[in-house]
Amino acid sequence: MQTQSLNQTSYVFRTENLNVYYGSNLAVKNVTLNIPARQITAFIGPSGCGKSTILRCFNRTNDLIPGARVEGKLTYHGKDLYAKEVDPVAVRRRIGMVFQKPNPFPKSIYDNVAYGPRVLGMKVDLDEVVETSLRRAALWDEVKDKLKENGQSLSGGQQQRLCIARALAVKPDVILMDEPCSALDPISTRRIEELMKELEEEYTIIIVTHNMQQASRVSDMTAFFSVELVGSNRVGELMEFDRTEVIFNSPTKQATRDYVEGRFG
Amino acid sequence: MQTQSLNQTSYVFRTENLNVYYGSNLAVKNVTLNIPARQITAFIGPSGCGKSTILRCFNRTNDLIPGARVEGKLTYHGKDLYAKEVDPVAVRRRIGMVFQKPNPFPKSIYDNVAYGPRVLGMKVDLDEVVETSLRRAALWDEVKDKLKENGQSLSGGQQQRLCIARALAVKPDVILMDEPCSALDPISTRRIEELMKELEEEYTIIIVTHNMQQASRVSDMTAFFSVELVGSNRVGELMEFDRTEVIFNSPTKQATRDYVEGRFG
Amino acid sequence: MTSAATGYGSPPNPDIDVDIEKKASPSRAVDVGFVRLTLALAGFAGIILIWVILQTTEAALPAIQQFGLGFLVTARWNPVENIYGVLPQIYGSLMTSLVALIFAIPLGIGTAIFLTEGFAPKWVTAPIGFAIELIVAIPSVVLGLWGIFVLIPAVRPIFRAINQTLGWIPFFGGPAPRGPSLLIVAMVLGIMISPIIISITRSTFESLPRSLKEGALALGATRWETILTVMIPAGLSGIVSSIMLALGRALGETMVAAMLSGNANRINISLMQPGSTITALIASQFGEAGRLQVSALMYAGVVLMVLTLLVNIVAEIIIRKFQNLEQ
Amino acid sequence: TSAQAQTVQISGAGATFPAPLLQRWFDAYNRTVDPTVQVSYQSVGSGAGLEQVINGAVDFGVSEAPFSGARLESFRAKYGYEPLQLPLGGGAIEFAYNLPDIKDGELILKRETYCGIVTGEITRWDDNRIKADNPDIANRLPPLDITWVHRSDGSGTTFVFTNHLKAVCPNWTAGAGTSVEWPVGIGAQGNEGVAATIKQEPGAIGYVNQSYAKLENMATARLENKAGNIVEFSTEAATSALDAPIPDDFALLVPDPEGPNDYPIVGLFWVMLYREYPDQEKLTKLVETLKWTQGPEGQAITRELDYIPMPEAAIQRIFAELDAITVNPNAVR
Amino acid sequence: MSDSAQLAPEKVDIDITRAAIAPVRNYTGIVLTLLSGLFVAVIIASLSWVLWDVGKEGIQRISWDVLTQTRYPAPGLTEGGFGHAIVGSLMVLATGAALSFPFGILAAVYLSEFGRGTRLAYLVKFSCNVLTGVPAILCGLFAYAVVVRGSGFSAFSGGVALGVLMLPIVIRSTEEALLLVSPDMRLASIGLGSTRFQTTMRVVLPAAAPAIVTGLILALARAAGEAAPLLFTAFNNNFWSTNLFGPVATLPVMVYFFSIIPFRLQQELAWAGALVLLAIVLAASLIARFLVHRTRR
Ligand SMILES: Nc1ncnc2c1ncn2[C@@H]1O[C@H](COP(=O)(O)OP(=O)(O)OP(=O)(O)O)[C@@H](O)[C@H]1O
Ligand SMILES: Nc1ncnc2c1ncn2[C@@H]1O[C@H](COP(=O)(O)OP(=O)(O)OP(=O)(O)O)[C@@H](O)[C@H]1O
Ligand SMILES: [Mg+2]
Ligand SMILES: [Mg+2]
Repeated sequence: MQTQSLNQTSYVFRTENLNVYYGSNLAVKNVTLNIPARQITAFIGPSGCGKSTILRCFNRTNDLIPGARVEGKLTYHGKDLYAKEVDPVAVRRRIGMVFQKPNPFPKSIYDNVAYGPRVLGMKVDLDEVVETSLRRAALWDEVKDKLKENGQSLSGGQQQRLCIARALAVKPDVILMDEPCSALDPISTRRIEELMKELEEEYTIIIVTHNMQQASRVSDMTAFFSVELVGSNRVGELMEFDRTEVIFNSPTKQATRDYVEGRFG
Repeated sequence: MQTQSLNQTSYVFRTENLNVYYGSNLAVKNVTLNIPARQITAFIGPSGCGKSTILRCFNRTNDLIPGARVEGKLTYHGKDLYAKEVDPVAVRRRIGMVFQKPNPFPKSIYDNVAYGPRVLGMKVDLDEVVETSLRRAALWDEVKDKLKENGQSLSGGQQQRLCIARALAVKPDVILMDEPCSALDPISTRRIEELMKELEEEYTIIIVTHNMQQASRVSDMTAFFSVELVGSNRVGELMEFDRTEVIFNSPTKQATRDYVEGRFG
Repeated sequence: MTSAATGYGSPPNPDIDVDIEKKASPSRAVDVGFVRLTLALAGFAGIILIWVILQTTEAALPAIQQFGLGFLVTARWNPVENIYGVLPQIYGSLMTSLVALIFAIPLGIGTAIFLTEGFAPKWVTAPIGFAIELIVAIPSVVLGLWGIFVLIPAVRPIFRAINQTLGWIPFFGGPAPRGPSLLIVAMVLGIMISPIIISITRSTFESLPRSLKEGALALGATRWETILTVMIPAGLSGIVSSIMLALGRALGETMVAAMLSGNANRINISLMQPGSTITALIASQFGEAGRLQVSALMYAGVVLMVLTLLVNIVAEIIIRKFQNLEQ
Repeated sequence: TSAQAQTVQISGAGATFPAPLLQRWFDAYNRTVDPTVQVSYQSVGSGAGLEQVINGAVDFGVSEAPFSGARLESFRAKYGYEPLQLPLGGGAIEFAYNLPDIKDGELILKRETYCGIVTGEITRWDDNRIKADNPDIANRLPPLDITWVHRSDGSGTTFVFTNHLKAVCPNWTAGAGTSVEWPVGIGAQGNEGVAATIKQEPGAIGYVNQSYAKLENMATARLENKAGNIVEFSTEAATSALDAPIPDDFALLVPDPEGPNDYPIVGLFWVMLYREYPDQEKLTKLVETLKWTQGPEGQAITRELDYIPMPEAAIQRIFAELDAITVNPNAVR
Repeated sequence: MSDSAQLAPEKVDIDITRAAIAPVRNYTGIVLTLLSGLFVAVIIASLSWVLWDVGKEGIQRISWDVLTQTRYPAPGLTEGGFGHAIVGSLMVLATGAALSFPFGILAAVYLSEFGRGTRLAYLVKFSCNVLTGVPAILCGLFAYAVVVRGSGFSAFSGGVALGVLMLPIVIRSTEEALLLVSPDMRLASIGLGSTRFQTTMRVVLPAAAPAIVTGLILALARAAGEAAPLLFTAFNNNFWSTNLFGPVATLPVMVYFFSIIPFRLQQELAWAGALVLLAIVLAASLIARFLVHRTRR
C-alpha cells in the first residue's frame, strides 16, 4: 500500500480554506487538504487542536452541534458537501463514523449492530451481518452468548468495539474513526488495525489517533494539526500533510518533527 | 524509583480471593494482590478482563452499580474496606478516581475543579487550587481564558484532563486512574506521566492502561489480568503480579509473555 | 493510466456512489414528511391552545369593556347589581397556590430523591411510586368532600390552637377559625400536586447519566452533597418544569377551592379565614350566572391565564439566572 | 339496532335542585310506562340550562327562575316567540340549625328575628329578641355567636330565599338573585356544603331545601308567615302556599304567600320548552312523559321525594299548553 | 512477593469510618435523610389517608351488580349501577388520549428536536404555559363552542375537551423527557445514516419512553377526574350507549352529581365511582409501563 504513488490515487474529499466555528469562536482555521481514495489517512496533533472537529465536517455531524458553523469548501467526489441540494442523511449513510466516546444505544448488543441495516432497510440476513460485524470488530467471542444484553453494560473497550461493529454493519464508502483504539487493549487494537488494512482495499478511511506508532503503522497519509494562539484564542491549524513516511521521517516543518519525535504513543 | 527496593515498602491495599459479580455473573475471580504504598501499580490485560471492575472495588464505586457484588477480602492499611463500620464516603475522599470515560459535571471549568474542595469544606484558596490542579493536569494554558465555560464543551482529551485536575484538587492519599491517557495526545500524556512520577513521592497510584510502553515507563509494579472461559462465561483472573521489570522481561507465565511481547500500545 | 482511470472516483460505479443529492426516496419522503408533520402538529397545537385563549377572551369582552382594569382592584361580586371585581380572588388564587407549593416542593423533591437515590429498595419504591401517581386521578369533587368531612374536622382544633398562640402573625390571625379557609385549600392542593412534582422529578433524576453521580461520589462527596450539588443542578430544568406543571394544576383546580375556601368575597390576609379563588368563583357561579356575570367570569379566567403566564415568566427568569451562574 | 331505532332519546339540562326528582321521574317512566323513551337530564345549573335552550342544544331546559332579561331577548330574537315555561313542581326552604340542646322544630323564628339574623343585626343566640320568640326554651338558648351559613354558589335555592327576604325584610338591601352579596356569614358550596358546615359548627344556622333538611335529619325552625301564624314545614302547607292564581306566562313567584296556614318560603321550578319541534315522534313522547309526571304516579314520586306537587288547577292549564306545541320540520334550532 | 517483604503498616492515621468525615457534613447528611424520610412519610401518610377514605367509602358499594348494571339507581331507589358510566368514561378518555397523545408527543418532538429556538416553538410553549393553569371548565366551553354547537353533545366532544385539557401537560412533560436524552445517542444514530425520523422513532423516543409515559399518565389521571369539561360536552346519559357521537354517561359527572344530592346510597356510589376511576388509571398506568418495559428490551 505504502508503495502506491500519489499520482495514481484519486481524491475522495478535497477541502479548501475550511474554517469551523463554535458560536463566535474560531476553532480550526484554513484547512486545505485532499483525502485520497482507498487509503488510510491519519489525523494527529495535540489535544484540542480540532481533529475531531474537522473529522465531523466530513459527514456533517457538526450540523447537530448547536452553534457549530462551517466556512470554506469541502467536496466529496467533486460535489460540495455543504451545498444546498445535498442531503446530509445520504452523506452520512455513505460516510460512517466511530466517535471518540463510545456511545452504544441503550439496546441489546444485537440491536445495536442491527440498528443501521434496519433503518437503512438493507436487504440482508441480519443475523449474519451482526455476526460478521462483531467478528471484524474483534468482539464476537466475548459477546456471542449475551447478544440480548444491554450494550451499555459492556466494559469500556467492549463498548468501543461495539460501536465499530455498528459502523461496519452499514457498509459505508468512507469510514471516519475518532480514536477508535484509545480504549482498546493491544490485541483488540491489532485486530482493528488489521481490519483497517483489509477495509482499505475497498474503503477510504480517516482515523484520528494520538498513537504515533499506530499512525505510522497503518496510515498512508498523515495530517498533522497544531494549535496557534490568535489573540487569546487557541485556534487549530493544519501544519503539514503528506505521505506518512515523509511526516515521520523527513517532515518539512520543525513543529511536526518535534511532535512526532517525542514518540510516546 | 525503580531502585527503591520492595522490602522498604508497606502495603496500602491487600486483597485476598476477591470475586466480583454483576448480578449472577462472575466477572472477576480470585484476585489476590498487595498494592505497595507510594508506588505506581499498573493493571494491564485484554479488554473485558475486569481491570476497571477491580479498580472500582478499591474505592467502592462498585457499590453504585446495581447488582454488583464483591466477595472476599480487601483491606486498606489493614482495615477491611467492606467492613460494616466503614463509610464509603470517607473511603472515596482518601482514594480518588479518574474514570475511563471522561465525566465532567455540567458546570463551568472552574466549578468542576473547585467542586471537591468546596464540598469537602477544605480551607484553601480556591483560585490557587484550581490553577495548580489545572496546571498539573496540563490543561491550564488551554482553558485559563475560559474558566467560566461549560466543562462539557471541551474536546475529549481536554475533558479527561479536566477530570484529572478535579481529582487532584482534593489531595487524596491514593489515586485510581482508569486509562487516564487513552484520549490524550503524546504531549499531554507525557505531562500526566511526569505528574504521576511526581505524585508517587507522596501518593499511591493505581493505573489501568492498555499501553505497554506506558506501563513499563511509569509503573513499579504490574498486574496482568486475563480472561478464562468458565462454562460459557468469560471470567477475569489475575495471572501474574510482580515488579514491572519482571513482568516485562522475565514473566513466569507464558500468557503474560505472549501478551507483553506483542508490544503494541 | 487505465488502472488509474478506473480508480478515479473510487469504487466501480462512480455515478451511483457519489449520489448524495436530496432526491425523492421513500425514506427521505418519510423523513421530510415526518418533520413537516411535527411542525404542522406543533403549529396546530399552538393554534388550538391560542384558540382557547382567544375564545375565553372574546367571551370576556363585554365585561372587559364595562369594568376595565378596575376589575382587578375591586373587591365586590354583586350579581344583583352587576358589579364585579376579583381582587380577593386574585389574592386567594396566588396565596393558595403559593402555600400549596411551599408544602409540595420540599415534599415532592424530597420524596423524589428518596425514591430514586437508593434510600430504599425497589420493591418499596415501586408501589409507592404507583400510589402517588394514583392520587392525581381522584376526582377533585371527591377530594373536596374528603376535605369537608375528614380534613376540616381533623385540623380545626389545630387551627384554633395556632390561631390562639400565633394569632399576632397576620397570616394566622382573625377570629377563631372554623375550617373552610385558604389554608385548607392550600393543604389539599398540596396533596394533589405533589405527585406531579414527584413523578416528573423522579424521571428526571433517573435519566441523568450515572457517570455524573459517580464523578461526584468519587471525589468524596456524600450522597446528599452529590444530590444537592450535581444531581439537582443537572436536572434543574426538569424539576422546574414539574413545579410549573404543579403550579398550573394548583392555580387551575376548581372544585377543591370551591368546596373548601369558604368563598368569602373579601380580602382577608389571614390564611385561616375564609377566602376565595378565581377558579372557585368561576365554578360556583357559572351554572346560574346571568349574561354579564358569565362574561365577568370569563374575564376572571383571562386574569388567571395572565397570572399563570406571569408566574411562568418569573420562573423562566429564575432558571436562566441560575443556569448562567452554573455554566 | 331495530330496537334502538325505535328508542327516542330526549335531553334536558338545567337546575340542580329538582334534578333528583327529574331523574326519578324519567327513570320510572322508562321502566314502567314506555321503555322506548330515554330522557337524559344534566344538572348544569339554571342559567347554563337556559343558555342550552337558547342555543338549541337540548330538547328542554329546567330553571328555578323564569326566563328574563337578556336571555329572554335572545330567545325571542332567535325563535320569534315567547319561550314556553311550565312549572312541574316546587320546593320550600327551611332554616336548619345546630344548637346543642335544642331539638328539631323547637326553635321558632319570627320575621323580624330571621331578618335580623341574615342582615347581621342579631349576632348572639341569647339575644333578647330570640328569647322573646321562644319563651319555652329561652333558658336553653346558648351563649353562642350566630354563624350564618349561606350558599356560595349560584343557586335557585338562594333565588327563592332572597326573593322572600326582599319581600319581608325592610332592612334587606342585597336584593334577590341566584347569588347575592351577603352582609354576613360564611359561604358553603352546594346544599351539602351548607349542611356539613352547619353540622360541624355549633351555633350555625343556614337555609337549605326541605328535602335536604329531611334526608340529612337536620333540626329546622318553625317560621312566622304573613298571616302571623307559626307554621312548620309540611307538604300541605307548601302546596297551599303555591296554590295562587297563575299568570299567563306561568311565571308565578310567591315571595310571601298569604294563606293563614301557608308555609312562607316556597318556589317553583319550570320546564322550558319550544313551541315548535322538528320531530313529531320526539314531541309526542316528550309531551306524554311530561304529562305523566303530573299524573298520579308522577305526583306520588314528587311527594315521596319531598317536593311539592302542582295544584290540580294549574295542571289542566299545563296540559293545554303542552297540547298546543306544534311540529315544524323547519323549526329553528 | 514473599511475605517477609512486608513491614508493619506505616503509622498513618487512617480513619475510614464515618468519624473521618467532618461532623457538619455527617449531620447535614443525617438531617437531610431524616428530613426526606419525614417528607416521604408525610406524603405517604396524607396520600394513604385520602386513598383509605376513598377506598373505605367506595368499597362498601362496589359489587358486581353495581359495575355491570347499565342504569343509575334513580334518587331514592337502590336498584342499579354505573356500568354504562364506566364505558362512557373509557370512551371519552380514549378519545381524549387518542387526540392529545400523538398530537402532543409529536408537537413536543418538534419543539425539542427540530424547532429549537424557532418562533413557533416559542409560541407553542407560551400557550402551553398559559393553559396549564386554566380551569378545566374553560376547556369544556371550548369544545362546546367548537364541536357541540355543530354536532350536539357527544362522547367525542367530551374527548375533545379532555384532549385540550391534556395537551399542554403532554407537550410540556414530553418535551422535558426528550431534552433529557443524551445528545450522544442522537449523534450515534445520525452518524449511521439514519434520518431524523428514524432517529426520533428508534432512539430518542424509546430512550425517553419511561419519562414520557409518566407525563402521559399524569395527564390522563388529571383528565380522568374532571367533571367540569364533560358537563357541556359528553353531557350525560341515563342509559347504555356506545355511540361515540351521542351523549354518554361518565364517572366524574356521576360522582359530581351523586355527591351533591341528599341520598345516602347515591353518595356511596359517588365514592365507588371515584374508586373505579382510580382503578382505571392504575390499569392504564400498569399497562403502559408494561408495554414500555417490553418494547425497550
Ligand atoms: N455494569 C455492568 N453490568 C454488567 N456487566 C458488566 C458491567 N460492567 C462490566 N461488566 C462486565 O464485566 C466484565 C469486566 O468488565 P470491566 O469493565 O471490568 O473490563 P475492563 O478490563 O475494564 O475492560 P476494558 O479494558 O475494555 O475497559 C466484562 O465482561 C463486562 O461485560
Ligand atoms: N461542542 C463544542 N462547543 C464549543 N467548543 C467546542 C465544542 N467541541 C469542541 N470545542 C472546542 O474546539 C476545539 C477543538 O476541539 P476538538 O474536539 O476538535 O479537539 P480534538 O483535536 O479532537 O482534541 P482531542 O484530541 O482532545 O479530542 C477545542 O478548543 C474545544 O474546546
Ligand atoms: Mg477529539
Ligand atoms: Mg475498563
